[in-house]
Amino acid sequence: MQIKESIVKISARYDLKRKWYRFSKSPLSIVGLIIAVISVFLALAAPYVVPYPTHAGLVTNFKDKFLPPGSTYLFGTDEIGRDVLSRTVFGFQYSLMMAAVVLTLVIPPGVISGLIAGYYRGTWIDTLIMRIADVFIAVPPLVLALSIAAVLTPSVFNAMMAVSLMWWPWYTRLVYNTTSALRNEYFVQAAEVMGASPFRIIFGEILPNCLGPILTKITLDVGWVILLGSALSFVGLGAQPPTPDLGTMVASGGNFMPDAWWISMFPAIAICIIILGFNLLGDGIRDIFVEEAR
Amino acid sequence: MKPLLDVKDLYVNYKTYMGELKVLNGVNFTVHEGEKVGLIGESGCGKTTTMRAILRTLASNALVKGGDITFRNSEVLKMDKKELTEMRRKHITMIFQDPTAALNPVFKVGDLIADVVRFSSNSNTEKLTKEKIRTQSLGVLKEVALPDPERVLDSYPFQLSGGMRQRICIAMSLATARELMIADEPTTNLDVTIQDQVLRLMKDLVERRRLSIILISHALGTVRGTVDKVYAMYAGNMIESADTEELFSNPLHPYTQGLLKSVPKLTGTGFSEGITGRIPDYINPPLGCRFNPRCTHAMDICFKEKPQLLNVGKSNHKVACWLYHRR
Amino acid sequence: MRLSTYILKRTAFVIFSLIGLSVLVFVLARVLPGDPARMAAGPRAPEEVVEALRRQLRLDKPMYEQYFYWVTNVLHGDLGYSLVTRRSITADVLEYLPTSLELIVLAAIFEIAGSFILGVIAGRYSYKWPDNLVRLASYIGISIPAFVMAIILQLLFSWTFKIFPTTGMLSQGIERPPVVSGSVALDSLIAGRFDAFVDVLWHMVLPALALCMGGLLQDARIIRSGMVENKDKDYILMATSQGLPDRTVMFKYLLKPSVIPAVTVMGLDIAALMANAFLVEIVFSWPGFSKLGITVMLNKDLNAIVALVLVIGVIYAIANIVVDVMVAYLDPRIRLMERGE
Amino acid sequence: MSKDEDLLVVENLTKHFKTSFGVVRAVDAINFTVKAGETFGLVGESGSGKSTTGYMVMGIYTPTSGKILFKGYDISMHAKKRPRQLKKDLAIVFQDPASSLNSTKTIKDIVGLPLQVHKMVKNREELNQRVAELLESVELPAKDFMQRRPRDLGGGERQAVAIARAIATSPSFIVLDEPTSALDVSIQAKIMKVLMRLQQKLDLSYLFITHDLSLMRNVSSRVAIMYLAQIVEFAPTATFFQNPLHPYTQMLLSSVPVLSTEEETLKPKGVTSKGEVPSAINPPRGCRFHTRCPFASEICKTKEPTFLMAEPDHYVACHLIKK
Repeated sequence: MQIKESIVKISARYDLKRKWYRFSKSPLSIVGLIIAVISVFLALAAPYVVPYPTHAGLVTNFKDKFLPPGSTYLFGTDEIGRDVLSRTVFGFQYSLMMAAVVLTLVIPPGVISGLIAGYYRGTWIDTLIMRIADVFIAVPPLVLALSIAAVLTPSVFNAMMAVSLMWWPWYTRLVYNTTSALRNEYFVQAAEVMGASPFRIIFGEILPNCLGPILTKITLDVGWVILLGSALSFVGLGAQPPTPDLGTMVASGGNFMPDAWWISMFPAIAICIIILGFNLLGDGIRDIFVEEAR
Repeated sequence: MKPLLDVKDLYVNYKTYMGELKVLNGVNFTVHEGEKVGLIGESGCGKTTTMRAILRTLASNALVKGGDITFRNSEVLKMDKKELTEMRRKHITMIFQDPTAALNPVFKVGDLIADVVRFSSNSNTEKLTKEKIRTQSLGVLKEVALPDPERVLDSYPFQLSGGMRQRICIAMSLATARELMIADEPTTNLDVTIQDQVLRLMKDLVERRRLSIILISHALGTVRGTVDKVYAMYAGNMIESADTEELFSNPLHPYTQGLLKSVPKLTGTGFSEGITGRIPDYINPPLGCRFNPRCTHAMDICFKEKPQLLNVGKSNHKVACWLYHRR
Repeated sequence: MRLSTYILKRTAFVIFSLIGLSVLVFVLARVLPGDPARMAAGPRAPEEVVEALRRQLRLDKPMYEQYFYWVTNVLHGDLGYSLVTRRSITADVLEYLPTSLELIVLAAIFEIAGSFILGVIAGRYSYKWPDNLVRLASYIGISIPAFVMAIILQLLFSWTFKIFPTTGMLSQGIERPPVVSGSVALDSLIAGRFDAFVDVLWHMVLPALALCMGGLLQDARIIRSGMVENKDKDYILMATSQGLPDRTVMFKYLLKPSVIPAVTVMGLDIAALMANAFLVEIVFSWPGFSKLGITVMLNKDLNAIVALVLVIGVIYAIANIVVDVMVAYLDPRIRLMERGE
Repeated sequence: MSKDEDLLVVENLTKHFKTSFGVVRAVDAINFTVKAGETFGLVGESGSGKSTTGYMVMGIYTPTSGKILFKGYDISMHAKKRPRQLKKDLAIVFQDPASSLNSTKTIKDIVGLPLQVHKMVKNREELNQRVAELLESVELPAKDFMQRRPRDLGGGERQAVAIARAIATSPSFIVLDEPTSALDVSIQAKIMKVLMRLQQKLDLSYLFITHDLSLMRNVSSRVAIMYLAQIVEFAPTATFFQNPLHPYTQMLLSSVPVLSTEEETLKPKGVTSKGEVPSAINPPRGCRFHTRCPFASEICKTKEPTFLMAEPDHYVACHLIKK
C-alpha cells in the first residue's frame, strides 16, 4: 500500500512540475504572477503598509493640497491634501474585492447553466437557457451594467450587483461551447451507455475537462471586472467619494488636469497594472491547458 | 538508369522544450530516373521528415545536422531561394496524406489550380491569359478523371468528397511537367474502392509521363501494387531495401519480418502477435541499432554499433542488420 | 444554405433577442427597489403630484399592460417622454446619437486599418522584432481602459504637446453647419463647409484613438496568431512546395484564413466601442449620446434609460448582423457547409 | 446462453437523420442476427451506416423504426430508457483511442467507472483489486498503469484500457467499432489477439465493425456487407471469401491491397472499382449500387432487389443472382 501511495504522490508532483514548466516558459506569465501576488498583498495589507492610512477616508489636510510628487508624498497630494499613494494602495482593496465578489456570485450559476445546456444540447432546456443568456448579451456589457447601476442607488455594493447580473451569461456561453463539443467525445458516450447518471456525467466526466478554460477565464476576468467597476465609478454610478476607489479617483482628479495630473494619473496607472498583471497570468494559465490538451 | 535523387547520411533533429529529438539518423537512399520507389514504415519513423527535407519545407524547429541531398547534380541543401523555387516549380512535386488539410478551405478549386499553372508554367515569357489558365486547369482535371470538371473548378474543397480532393491534389501537382512526385500516404484517408482508383490513376499518370515517384505508406499492400523497389524505414534509419517482390516474399530485417507477419491476409491464415514495444524515445534513442530494445535476435554488437545498409547479394537486396554482416 | 437565407435566419434570431432584452430592461426597471414616480417627481414633491404622475405613467396598471402599451408606442417610433430633459426621448436620441455614431465609425475605421496593418506585419515577421514589439504593445494596450487611454492621450497630445484640441467638437469661431443628418462631419460636407469638416475631424482624432486602441491591439494579436498558427498548415506547405512565390503564399493563402477569426470577434469590438464611447465622450466633453445617457442615468429617468438600452441594443444587433454577413462572405464553410443533427 | 442461439436479432432497423439539406438515410431496413459466442463482422466503407448500426445497438442513437432484440428483450430505444441490468450486459469499444478516454482521469478511474456506476465493488480496496485484474487481463502491467493518465499512453495501450473498461461489467456482448483502424499494423495485431483471447476466456459475442476485409477474414465467423445504408450480402466468412456474389463485394475485394500472390488469386477479376458512393440524402432508385455496377441492367435502375438465399446460409440482394 505504501508503495502505491508514493506512486500517486510522485505522479501528482510530476504533473504540477510539468504544469509549472509550461506556465513559466513565457517570462511574461511570471511577470503576471508577480504583479497579481503583489496586488493581492497590497490589498490585504493596505492599512499597514501605506504612509498615511487615515487618508483613505474623508480627511482634510489643506496645508498640503496639490503638492506634486516629492519625498514626503511620493505620488503627490490631492485637492484636500490627501496622500495619493496611500489612497491608490487602498484602491487595490476595493478593486480586488469587487472582482472577488462578482466572480464568486457569477461562476456557480454561469458554469452550472452552461453545463446543463451543453449536456442537453438540442432540447428545450438548451434553448431556454441559451436564449435567456443571449438576452443579457444583446447589449454591450458596460451599457447594461450602467443602466442597472443607475436604477439602483450608486454604491460599491450595487455596482457589484449590477456587474454580476450581466456577467454570468459569458460563463454560460464558455462552458456551453466546451460542453457541447465534449458531448460528442467517445468517453462521454461510453459513460452514457454504461448507465452513468447525467449528474455523474456532467460533474464527474465533463466538468473536469472544462476547468482549464474556466480557470483561464476567471483569471482574465479579474482584470475585466476591475475595469468595468472602475468605469462605473468613473461615470459616478459606482463607488462614491470619499471611498478610495481607483475609478472615482481618476474621475475626480480629472477636474484638476493638466496642472495636478498626478491625482488622476497614478490611480489610472494602478488600474492598468492590475489588469495587465491578471491578463498576463491568464495567458500563462491558458498556455498550461492548451498544451495539456495536445 | 541515371540517379535522379540521392540522399546520403541525412541527419535531422527537432528542437523541443524537452530536448532535441534525434529523428533522422543517417538516412540513405536513391531514386533513379523513371523509377517507382516505395517507402514503408510505421507512424513516427521519419518518413515525412525525410521528404520534407528533400523539398526543404521542414518545420522551423528542425535542424539538418548533416548529410547531402543531390537532385540532378545540384546540392538541394545548398540551393539559394531562386534555385529552390525553380526546383519546386519545375522538378519535384508533393502530394499530402490529408487532401482536406492540403487544400486551402477558403478558395475555390479553380483558384488554387490557377495559381499553380500560373507560376509553374514553362512559358515564362508570354503572359498566360485567364482563359488559357482555365482550359489548362480543365485539362488536368479531365486527366485525373474527375467528372464534371467545370463544376469542380467552381467548388470549394469542402464541397467535394475525399477522393475527389485527392484527385485535385494530384491534378495540381501534375498541372505542369515535373520529374519526381513524392506521394506521402496519398490514400490513407480514403475508402478502399477509392484508394484503388487513386492508386491506379497515379501509377498510370506516372508511367505515361515517365516520372519517378516516391510512394510513402504504412499500408504495405498499397506500396506492393504500385512500385518497383521498396525501402523500409525504422526510427530514422533505412533498414532494408530490395525489389518489391523480393522484399515482400523474403524480408530479412527482424523488423520487416515482424511487420509483414502482423498484417492480416485475405487467405485467412492468421497473423502474429505483432512486435512488442514502441518506437524509441527520440530524445535518448538506443545506442547501436535503434531496433535493439524490440529485437528478439539482439546481440552484443547491436547495442554498440549502428549497422550499415549493405548488400546481401541477390536482387539488389540490402539490409542494415548485424545478423547478416558479421564483423 | 444561400446567403440570403442565412441573413434572414440571423435577423430572426436577433429580433428574438431584442424582444427578450426589452422585457428584461422593462421588468428590471419596475422590479428593482425604488418608486419610479417618486424618483421622477423628486423627494420633496407632495404625494398628490406623485400619484398623478404614477397615473400618467400608467404605473398603477398591471405590469403586462404597461409593457404592452410601451411596446406599441416603441413600434410607432415613440420611445416615451423624458422627465429630465422634459421632451420626447425620440427627439433626444435623434439629436445626440448621430454625433456619437460618427465618432464610433471613425474609431472603427482606425481599428480595422490599424489592426490589419500591425497584425500582418507581426505575422509576416513572426518572432522577430516587429512581432515582439506588436505583441508587447498589445499586452499593454489591452490593459489600459479606454477612459484612462483618453486621459493619457489628452494629457500628452493636447495639454503637453498641444497638437490636438482638448475638448469639444468645433473650434471657437467655427459655426456648426445646419443640421441635416445630425452628424457634424456629414452635415459639413452637405453644406460644403470644408473648414468645419476638417475642424471636426481634427477634434475627433484623439477620442477615436482612445476608443479603438484596446480593440485595435487585441485584433492585431488575433490576426498575428492566426497567421502564425496557419503557417504550419498543410495547405501552406503544399503552396510552398509547389513553388508559389512567398508573396502569394503570405498574402493570399495565409492571410485570408487568418483574418477570419479577427472578423468574427468584430461584434465584440463594436460592443466595446459603443460602451467605451460613454466614457471617452465624458473625458473629451463630446456632445454625444453619453451626455444624454449619463444625465438620465444619474437622474434615474427610467423611461429614458429603458429607451436608451433598447436603442443601443438595436444598433448593436444591426452591427452584429453585418459582421456575421462579412464572416459568411469571407468563409465559404459558414455559408455552404452542411448542418445537421 | 448456449452456442448457436441468437443473442442479438436486428429486424428492419432504420435510422434517418434530419439535416438542413434533407433527410439522411443512414441505415435502411437492415436485418441480421448475432449468435452467442461468435464474432459477427459488419463491413462497409465510410458512410455505409455500419457505425450507426452499432450505435443503435448500444442505444447511443434511437432507431427511427425497426427492432433490436437482445436475449429476447426489445432494446430498440435510447440507452437512457433501457433497464439498468441490460447496460451491464452490453459494452462498446470505440474507434478513436484519443477521444474514448477522459484525459483528466487516471486509468484507474476510467476502468473503475463502470464498476462504480453499477456498484459492483464495496470499497476502495476491492476497486483497486478489480481494476488491477482487468488491466492484467488486457495484458497491461497494472502496477505501472493504474495512476497514469491517457496522455502518457500510446495508441495501442489506450485501446487496451478501453477494452478493459468494456469488460469491467462482465458483458456478454461487445460492439467493436473499428477498434484498430487508428493503430499501426504491429499494434493492431496485438490488440486483436487480446480481443480474441478474451472472447475465448469470457465467452463473449462481438459485433465487429470494420472497413478492413483482410482483418475481417481472419477474425470473424460471419460477415455482412453494407452499402449505402443497406446490407447487400451476408454469409459465413469462409464461403463469403471463396464465393463472393454481389458485384459490390467483388469490387471491394478486388480493391484490397495485398501482400502475396496467393492472396492475389483470391481477388475477383473483371470488377475494377469505379465511381463514388452517391449521397445518402437522395440514394439511387432501384438497386443502390447500379450507378457503379459493371453488370447493371434496366431492372436494376427501377426495382429494388430482394434478399435471396443463393446457397446455404449465403444471402445476397442482387438481380443477377437467381435462386
